[in-house]
Amino acid sequence: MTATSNAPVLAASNVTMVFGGLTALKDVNIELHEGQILGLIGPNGAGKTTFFNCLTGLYTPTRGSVRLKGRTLPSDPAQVTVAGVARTFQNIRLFPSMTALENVLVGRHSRMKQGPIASLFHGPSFKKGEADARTRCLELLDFVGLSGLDDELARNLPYGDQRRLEIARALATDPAVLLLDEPTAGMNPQETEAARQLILSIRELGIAVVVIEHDTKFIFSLCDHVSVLVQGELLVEGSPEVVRGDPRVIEAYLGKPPEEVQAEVDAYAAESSAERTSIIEPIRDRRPNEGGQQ
Amino acid sequence: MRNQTVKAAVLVAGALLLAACGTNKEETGAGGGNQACDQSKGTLVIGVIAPQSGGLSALGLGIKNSAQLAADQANEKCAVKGYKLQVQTEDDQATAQVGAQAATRLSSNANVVGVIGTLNSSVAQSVQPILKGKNILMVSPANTAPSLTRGGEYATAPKRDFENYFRVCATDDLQGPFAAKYLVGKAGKKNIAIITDGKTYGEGLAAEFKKQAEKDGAKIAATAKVGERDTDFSTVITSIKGANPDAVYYGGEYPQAGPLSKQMKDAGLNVPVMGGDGIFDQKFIDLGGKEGDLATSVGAPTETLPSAKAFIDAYKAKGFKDDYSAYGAFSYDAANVIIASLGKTLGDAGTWGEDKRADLIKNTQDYSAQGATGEVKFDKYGDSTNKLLTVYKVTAGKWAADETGTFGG
Amino acid sequence: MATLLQQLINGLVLGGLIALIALGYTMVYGIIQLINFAHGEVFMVGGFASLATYSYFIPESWRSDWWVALPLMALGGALVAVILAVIMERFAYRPLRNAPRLAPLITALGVSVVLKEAVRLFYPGATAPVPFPRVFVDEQYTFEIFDGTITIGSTAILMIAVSVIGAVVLQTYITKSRMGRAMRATAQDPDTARLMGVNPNRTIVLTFVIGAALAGIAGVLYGIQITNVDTEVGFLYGIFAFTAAVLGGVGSIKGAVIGGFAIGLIKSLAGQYFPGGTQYDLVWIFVLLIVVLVFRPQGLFGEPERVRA
Amino acid sequence: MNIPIGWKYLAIFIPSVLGLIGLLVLIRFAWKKGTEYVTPRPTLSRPLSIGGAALGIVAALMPWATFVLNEGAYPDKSTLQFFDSPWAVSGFRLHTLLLSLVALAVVFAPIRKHRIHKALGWSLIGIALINAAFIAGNGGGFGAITSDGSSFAFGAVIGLVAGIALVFSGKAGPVEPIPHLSTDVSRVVAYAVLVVSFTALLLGVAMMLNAGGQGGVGNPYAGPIFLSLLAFFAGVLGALHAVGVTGWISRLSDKHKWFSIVVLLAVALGLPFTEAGTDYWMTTATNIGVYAATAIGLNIVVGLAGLLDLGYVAFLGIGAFVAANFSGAAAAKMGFELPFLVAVIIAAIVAGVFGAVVGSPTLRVRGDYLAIVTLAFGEIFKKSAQNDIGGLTGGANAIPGVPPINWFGLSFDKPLEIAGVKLPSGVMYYVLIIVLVALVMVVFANLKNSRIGRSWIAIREDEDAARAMGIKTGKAKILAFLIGATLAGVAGAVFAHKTSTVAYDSFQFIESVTLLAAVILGGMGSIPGAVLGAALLLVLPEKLREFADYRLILFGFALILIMRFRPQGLVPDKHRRAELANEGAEGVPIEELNLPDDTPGGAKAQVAR
Repeated sequence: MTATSNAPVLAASNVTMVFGGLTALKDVNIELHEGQILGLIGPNGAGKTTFFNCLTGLYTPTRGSVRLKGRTLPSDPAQVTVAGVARTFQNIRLFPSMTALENVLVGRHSRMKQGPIASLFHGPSFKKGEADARTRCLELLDFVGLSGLDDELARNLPYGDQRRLEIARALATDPAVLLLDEPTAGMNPQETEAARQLILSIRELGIAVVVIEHDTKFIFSLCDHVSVLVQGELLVEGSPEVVRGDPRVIEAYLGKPPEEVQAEVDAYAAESSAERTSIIEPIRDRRPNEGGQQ
Repeated sequence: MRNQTVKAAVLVAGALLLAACGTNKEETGAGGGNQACDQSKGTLVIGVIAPQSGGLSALGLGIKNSAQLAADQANEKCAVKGYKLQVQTEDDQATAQVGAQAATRLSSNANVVGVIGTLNSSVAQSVQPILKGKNILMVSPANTAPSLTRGGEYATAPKRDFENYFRVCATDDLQGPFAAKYLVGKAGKKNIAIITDGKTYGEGLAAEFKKQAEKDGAKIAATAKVGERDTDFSTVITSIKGANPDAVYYGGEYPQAGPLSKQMKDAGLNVPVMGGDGIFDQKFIDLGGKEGDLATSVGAPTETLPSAKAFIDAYKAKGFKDDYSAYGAFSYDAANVIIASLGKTLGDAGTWGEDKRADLIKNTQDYSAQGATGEVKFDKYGDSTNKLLTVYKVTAGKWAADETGTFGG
Repeated sequence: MATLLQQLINGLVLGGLIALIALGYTMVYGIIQLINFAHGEVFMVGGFASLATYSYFIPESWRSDWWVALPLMALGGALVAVILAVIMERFAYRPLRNAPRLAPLITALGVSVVLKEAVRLFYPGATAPVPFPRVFVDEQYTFEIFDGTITIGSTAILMIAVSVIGAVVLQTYITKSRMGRAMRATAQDPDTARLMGVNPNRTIVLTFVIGAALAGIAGVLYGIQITNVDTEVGFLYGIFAFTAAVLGGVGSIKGAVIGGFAIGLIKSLAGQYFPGGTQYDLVWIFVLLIVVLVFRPQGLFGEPERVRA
Repeated sequence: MNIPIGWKYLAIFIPSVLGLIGLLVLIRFAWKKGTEYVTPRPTLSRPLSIGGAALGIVAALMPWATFVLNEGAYPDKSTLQFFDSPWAVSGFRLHTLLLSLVALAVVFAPIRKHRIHKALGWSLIGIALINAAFIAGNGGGFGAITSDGSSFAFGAVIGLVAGIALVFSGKAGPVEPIPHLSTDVSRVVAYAVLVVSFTALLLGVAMMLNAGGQGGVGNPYAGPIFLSLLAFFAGVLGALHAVGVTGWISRLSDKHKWFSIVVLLAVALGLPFTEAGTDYWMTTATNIGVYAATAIGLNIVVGLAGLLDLGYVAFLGIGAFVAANFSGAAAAKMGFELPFLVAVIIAAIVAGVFGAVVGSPTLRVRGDYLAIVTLAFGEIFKKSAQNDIGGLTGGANAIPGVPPINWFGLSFDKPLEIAGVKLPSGVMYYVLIIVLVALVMVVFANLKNSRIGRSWIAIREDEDAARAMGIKTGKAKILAFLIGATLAGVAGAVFAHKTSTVAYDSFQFIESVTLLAAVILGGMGSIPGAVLGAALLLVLPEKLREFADYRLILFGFALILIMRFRPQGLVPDKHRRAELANEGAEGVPIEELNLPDDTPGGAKAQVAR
């Protein structure tokens, strides 16, 4: 790797987003370096999702810019992915009727070259490209811990595996930055821990990771750097220890002493995961969530 | 275990063997109709290709029933020695492609002697070559496009492409001009608007009408087209109303013509609508055809000819559910052409076969008799020599014959 | 000038009819994002049902008084349309509410074919257009202006009046009544609406019912204006009405009405003044539709769609 | 005051509808109770099956109709009393006999019987109901199938009872798994099995096509004969499935894919040599081929990319009109004739360009609005063609007289003689269309299993997620339209020459619906599905002429019911088949379990684990 550690992979500078008269984001600055895990937390309506959408090309910031390796991000999600920012979705958005392997192969789309003509004739170079892609995707399935499940339909996978598959699919785009939108939502403690390990090993690959989470415990135990968004503004940022101890965070976001919050968070996680595993519906029944924040 | 399987197999085989050597006693029963005639040689089929569903089914059903009537009468009179005649009707849904499929179905049955149809000239175009390929006689009761018999250059260089094709009705190039002569000459309309429905029949008829009307000194004040499925004609009516026409000639069929006439009156354009045999149906009046509207139809008025009277009485006696409509009498004549020519071809002891088809066509060419629509006879192109046409007028809620004559050019 | 005015009147009359049908499309689409292809056929069935009411259910002595016969016919038409809509919603669409997007669309197509064919097969004489009595004051009012005359019929006036009144009543109902609020809530977010105590199923059925009743009434008005009904009209007016709904912005009552009048006016003006005349009026309508969709996908009065995260 | 007639009809109509519903509910109730009774009693299985089979044999030997119907004697001597012809059984009565004998034999054979008996039983029920309905319907009531005083005919009734008994014998006791036969057989055996089974398929198809002749006056009972044969074949297939043979053959053919394709092609080309090798069936088969090729194209748009196209037949029309104009027909705009292959390429390109144009609003327009845009395009095409736009379509006069394809002096519409075997006319078109359909299938399969095909499916499944994976969705969707339209254009060129008249009215909205129905019936995204769908939609109306008028309404019901109960179609593609393999414990496909939103959470949770 040639990039030096002080040149950020992803840099958002003075990102401001105004909807009508409402300012959703105000002068948000973030820097992300290679191999870094950045946690993004904040209460409901703080603008996390809006910011996330700015990073994925769904929104173009009203002011300010997002740069990937020094270049301004394009304003089209597909091109953002091609440029090197991959994402997962808060409410899993897999391709339910495709197999696990095919899902990952779709992620490989932008790194493959075969055009319509090659696809029509299935020539030797097509076959080679296809075989290479399969090998790579099988490796990725292996990497996220889904080996042997490649021929399973995505909709038939258990909830936790669907989350992993989504990460494998995102990794297949060879991203420089991986954005994870509430990766542990609905998981039980074991699954959460496995997710944490997985994210740590993604970092080992030299990929920078941004995690949005409600689960503060998860964030504080995982991230190198945590940013707190409150009412569209960056309130505090720094190492987990710094953020956790900052009185403004406790007041604005947590509203209670840290220990108490921690207990509540744990209870919530246990309760909600128990509840959710019992009423999991096949994913195609799930309506895409309109606003994102609830 | 194995032993049991063998046993089971033997059981099945034995039972089947028994079944195979059953007796050959034949069923007997009522079916078959009049036993006075010898029908030992089997059944010959007269095919009918006409719309049996959709907007034009009223006309198509009339064609079918009238052909059935002719066949039933022939069976009673032993018109074809040794054979029973049956009518097989195929629905062409008034589209060319379905018509072609129907023709193929009929043509692959060796017992089909001839085909009556079609109603639409556009369908006839796709049926003609298929039947010609098998040398099957085709007699149309209703095709009015001149090109079907005399080729694309019918006016200047007529050429017959289909020797197997005949028709018992008059073509557009007679009917259109005849209507023009009446409307311009007798009714004295000099400022005429033309509306067409964009289909083969209507467009052809209106084109022929226009030529003659202009020759006779009338002005074509406006032309407009309506869609096949349109029901609201207010736009079209307004667009021609500006030209203040004193009559409207409609090239098309009754499902649109009736409402058109009514809506014209509503819109303050109270002038007569005239059309061809496609609007000559009681339904035209039910749907809004107003007093004074006109239609031409081929042949003398059915009610005045004795042969036609016989047809109508027989039709009514049969108790068909549907009316015989505009083409019933023609269909009846067409069926009789086929039956009589077949009878002549087979004689007293002939046997039907592929080799008889050429003779059948030749005998049809030479056919001459008095039918329900007047004299039925063909010229060298297969067109009817009967050029008699009648103008009908809506009077007291019914079509009444107004003038009968021939078009002399 | 007279021609232009007359065409404008023609357009408004047609537009009124289209608007009435478009209301049903717009409401159903607004609430469950379903293009109910069958809605055009419901309109057609409404026309036939009201004709049946007249010919088979109203005693002959009542038929001559339009103030007796017409409301009864409208009732009959609307009733049958409503029953159909309820059956259709319950047995065809509701089971598919969570199915892939294509499934209910194809079902709607199937329903529309079934309705049309059922009428064609089982209504006496419906293989061709069936005459419809003009059960209303049958007057044509003619005015002399500038260079000619313009004519407007009593039934045409009724058509415009009913569509405008219908739209106003509907708009008031939806903004003011409790059920109307429930409807809007369900359209925005069915899950949240359910949490707030709204029964989404009942709300959706109600939407279908209102749409169908309007379509049924449109059927009667069509009958007395055109003086015949035909199984083909459902498809044609269905397309017009849906186009109107999309043009005006799906989900918007105001949009559907203005879209309806716009389509009516374009149809009659294009028929008169555009190249190709009435043969290509459909083309112009669709060109307009595509242009609107490309430059303003939410339609003229629709809310812009929120971007999904 | 007279009560208008409508009220009287209503007074009859409402009670009869309620009565009918009541009857159905009653039957359903009885069926359910019966099932509940026999399921825990495996000992009942044997007596029920023996009794059912015996009754079936009796039914086969009994007369089925009490008198000769008006349209002629019901086929297979079913009016003859038993003592007149004790063993004269043929046709559907022979099938009944065969099914019953097999059922009886199975009782004593050492194999798992439940599924076999169920299949045979349903087949018997089918045959009995079909024939009973026709005889009673044509004969004017139940007297025709029971007794009219002088003669009796209880065949159908007994057959029905026999079938029900067999089905219930299959229900008594636990559900047995289908045996899994090993595909580890030598190549020779595998090839032989494949050849035999595909040949059997060919003969079966030929038999079905010919069952009862072509209908019409000569064969008034073609419909019931065909349906009975269908029920018989269904029973046979069901029984074979129950012993694991069909699954085995299907796995064998998967294993020897190329050999299977070659044999299948050979078998398809063998159809003209069978009894179905008539002009008529060749024409019908060619029409099926044209529709199938077009439907496969549509399948790319609808099945893979998930975009509803309601004006698709326009591309077929564009292809046809282009080919007609370059065919040298008298009415053609171009005064010269191009070789067929060149014309095909031009037709494909022109159709493809139009496809891309029509698809272009997808860049901005949401999915369901696109349906309206495509519908609009279909209507615009029809209007333009009807008005002879640019003198290219012949307007109302159409373009008649398109000459048949002629290669090396071989005119495609003439009969052919190969090695002394006379082949019907139109056979060359049949061969051409088989080759074309095979090619189109290869195109479809190759695209589907490629980067592009995956991107289409991804768009269908979740467009936002697809975009987030770097797929340029707009481009991909336009490409789908372009390729689909191109395929339709090619099919249109063949259509033009085969039909010889190209008229605007062959390309109406209802044809687009037919194509869509073919895709949906067969299974969206499935390769053989579109062909099967097209075949069914064209063959069934030909065979069931009695219901010609009801064709479209049945069609509409089919669309509704398929979407409701079997959205994956008759031949689901691989992914959807995988779903089916995950059947619940009671053999209920997952699809059906999670339908109503008011289902208690239990069932869903169970399915989703």
